[in-house]
Amino acid sequence: MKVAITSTGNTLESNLDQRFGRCAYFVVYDTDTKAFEFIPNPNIDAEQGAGPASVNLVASRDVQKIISGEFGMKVKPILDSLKIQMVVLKDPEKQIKDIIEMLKH
Amino acid sequence: MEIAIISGKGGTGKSSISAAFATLKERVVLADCDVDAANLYLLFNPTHEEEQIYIGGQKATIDYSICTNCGLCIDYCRFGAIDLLSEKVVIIDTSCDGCKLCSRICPEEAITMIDNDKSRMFAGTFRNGKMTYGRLAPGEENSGKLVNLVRDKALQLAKSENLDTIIIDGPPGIGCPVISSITGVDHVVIVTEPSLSGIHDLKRTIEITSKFNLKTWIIINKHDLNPEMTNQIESYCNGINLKIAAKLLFDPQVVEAMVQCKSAIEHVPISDFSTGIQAAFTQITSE
Amino acid sequence: MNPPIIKGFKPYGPETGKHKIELVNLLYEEYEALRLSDYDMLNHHQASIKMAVSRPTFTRIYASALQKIAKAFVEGRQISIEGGKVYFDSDWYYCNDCGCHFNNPEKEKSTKDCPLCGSNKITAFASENSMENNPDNLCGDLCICLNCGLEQKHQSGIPCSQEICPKCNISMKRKRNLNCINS
Amino acid sequence: MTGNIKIAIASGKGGTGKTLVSTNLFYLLQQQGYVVTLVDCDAEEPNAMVFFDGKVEKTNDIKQKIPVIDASKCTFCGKCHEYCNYNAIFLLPESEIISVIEDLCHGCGACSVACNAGAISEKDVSLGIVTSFRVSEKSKIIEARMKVGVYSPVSIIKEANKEAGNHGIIIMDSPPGTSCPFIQTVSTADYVILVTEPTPFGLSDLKQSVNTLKTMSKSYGVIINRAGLGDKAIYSYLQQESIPLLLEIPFDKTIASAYSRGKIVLEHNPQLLQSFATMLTAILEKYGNRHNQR
Repeated sequence: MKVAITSTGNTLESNLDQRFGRCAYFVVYDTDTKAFEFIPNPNIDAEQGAGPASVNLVASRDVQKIISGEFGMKVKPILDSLKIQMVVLKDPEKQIKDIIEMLKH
Repeated sequence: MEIAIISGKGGTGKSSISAAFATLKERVVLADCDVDAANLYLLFNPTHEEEQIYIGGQKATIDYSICTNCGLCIDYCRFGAIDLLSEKVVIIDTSCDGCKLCSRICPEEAITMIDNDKSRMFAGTFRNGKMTYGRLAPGEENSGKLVNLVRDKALQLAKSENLDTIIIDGPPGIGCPVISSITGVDHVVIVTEPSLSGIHDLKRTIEITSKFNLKTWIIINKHDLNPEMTNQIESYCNGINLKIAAKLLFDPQVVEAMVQCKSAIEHVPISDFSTGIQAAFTQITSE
Repeated sequence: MNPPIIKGFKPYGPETGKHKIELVNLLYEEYEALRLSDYDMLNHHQASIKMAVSRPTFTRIYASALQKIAKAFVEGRQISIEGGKVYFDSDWYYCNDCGCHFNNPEKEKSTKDCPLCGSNKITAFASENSMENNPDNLCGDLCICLNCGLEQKHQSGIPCSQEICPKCNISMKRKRNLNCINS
Repeated sequence: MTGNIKIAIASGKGGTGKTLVSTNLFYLLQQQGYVVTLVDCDAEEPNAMVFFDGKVEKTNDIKQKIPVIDASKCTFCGKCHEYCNYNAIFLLPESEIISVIEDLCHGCGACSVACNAGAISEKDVSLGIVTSFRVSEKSKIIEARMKVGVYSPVSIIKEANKEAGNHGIIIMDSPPGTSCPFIQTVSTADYVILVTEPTPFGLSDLKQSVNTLKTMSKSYGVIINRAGLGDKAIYSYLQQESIPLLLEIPFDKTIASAYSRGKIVLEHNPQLLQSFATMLTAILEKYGNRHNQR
């Protein structure tokens, strides 16, 4: 299964980005192959609709679960309808590698 | 911890209260997100350390050396932003929404989109820490993106300066910029005053904040101006389980403080206003 | 969902002054619950699926709608239909180990483990357990003294205005119980 | 005295007393027997009706066109998604999902133009409501109220102003700030009254409003509310820029308190009534007889 994590940078030491739509990078982690990929978020500068556009991006990568600090009002119903799971972790200090480690449970 | 101070209507004393909050602790980060009418910089006169151009959308412009005045764009524009004035196609800047449709359909490719780049974001140091604020150029649409920029900068400064409290002075109203100012904050303080329009606007504001599941507090400013109305606000808030963080007396000294370019905490530390704010802050931060 | 065609109701009769008392605010979801269950005549199970909420959540919304309408009827208040959640969340959970919140997008499957750390120490949100698990602690309303803030459990059938605050000697007001309406 | 005139009441910052001025002006004009319309353009938070009783005469639902996509005709080419400048079309070609996020749509119609497959039609959605209240035979109030969550009040304000027409004296209570909604209101006005207060905040906002009005070449004057509080800096600014000071409303707890109860201050304050009347006469004499070009 593929999991998207919002990240403040493009290394494993980067922190979990607390915002979903306007995060710096998405990390797409495959729990089966343990492969991960950093995708810069093209929607940071979107005038509006950064959230839905970001859903579009991760959903097109077949992600089934998203880990972030916050999901906006416009994003939630879309994710609900796509049956993508939202995981809200309010911990801006958490590093990407920690989260990947947690997912290996 | 991020504390956002908002109000449904203007003039409730939101900025005075934000200024007071910002001077309670020795060092904080203050983010003035009322980008339409940023004014806390007047009180705190921060140093000018950083300036960033904010691009607030796009507007269409016509290259008249190519334009044949065919008027096709007038038919397509849904915002009434293109008009024929003395047989020349013109774009009315204030009506243009930036949808880009005219530029796409122009058979001569005479219309291009240019960035609105007159708005700015500033950051600097003031006497109680760091401060960020935005200024929206007149006539530009406030999309909340500038608010995000100001808040991002504030977060960044909080981190680099190791400051744990961010005070956000939010814009009035219920639109997109307000939503941008409160998403993800730890506490929202709604400032209201006991007037018919005050209570009316308070209800609309609560409608917005309740959608975000945020810890919300109410401050009733100038509560002595209308005690019955104050009671009504209180029972309304009690009815929906919102806590009243403070009830503040109307005090001309608060205005006096502003004229002196000080916060009420600095100008009149011993007053109903200052002690009320102090108590509210303690109550909010201890939760 | 279908938005209501009106914004609210006004009572009539000699005692209905315009600005006399505060109106009762019926939320959209409460209106919708009432509509589905008593106008479209669905049972609670079907209605909860239509509104994409869990059954206990539906019951809670429905009960609140009835209570508000009763209040408006008895006390002669206006009803305004506005606000509330326009869309409905899926069920949310909290993980006691890693501290994350998560939802369950697949309603057909039940959730047992935290999707992040795999812990099974998860709690569903208030709406799920407060009503079914502790019947003693049912979401009764409270009576509150607006002067000193004293709260006591509301006795069903006795209007709060007849309860007298022991400290301030004034009549009390009704208040919704915090643990119940937070969902 | 006839003459059609549009007066906009504006202020840079909120809470300076814009609504106080416009409702009292409305009251005064009504007393003097003018045909008068008050337009509450503060669509986010309209509240002029708090001060008057009126009968709803007409309500006008303001609609916007929003695309409806027929997924069975859609070829998932993605052109509409590309044309949409507002990120309002959600598209996953792999799973054949396409939908419109209505909250983000500005109704520009670009997607309809983009679609070659005939899959996009349009429907109306409500942005807000413009309501006309009949207050007396000669006076009415028009209220623009936008729905919570609508991205911009501009189109509703436009409609409200259209509804007011050109007949008689039109008072427009404009939204605070100097952004689009403000410009939308002010652009149709013959005269602008800026309401401010004698504080550094008031002054700074006043300067911004003045600069904007200058570029629009509008005639304007200033009312100082809560005079007596604060400092004198604002007076020297007015002098230096030779901006007419129309009126000072003294700081008075009884005014604030009456206003907070939804009362018309002029009803109980003959002195202020007199100064309002003098100001009004002056404005009407100077600008009232000129014909409206819009």
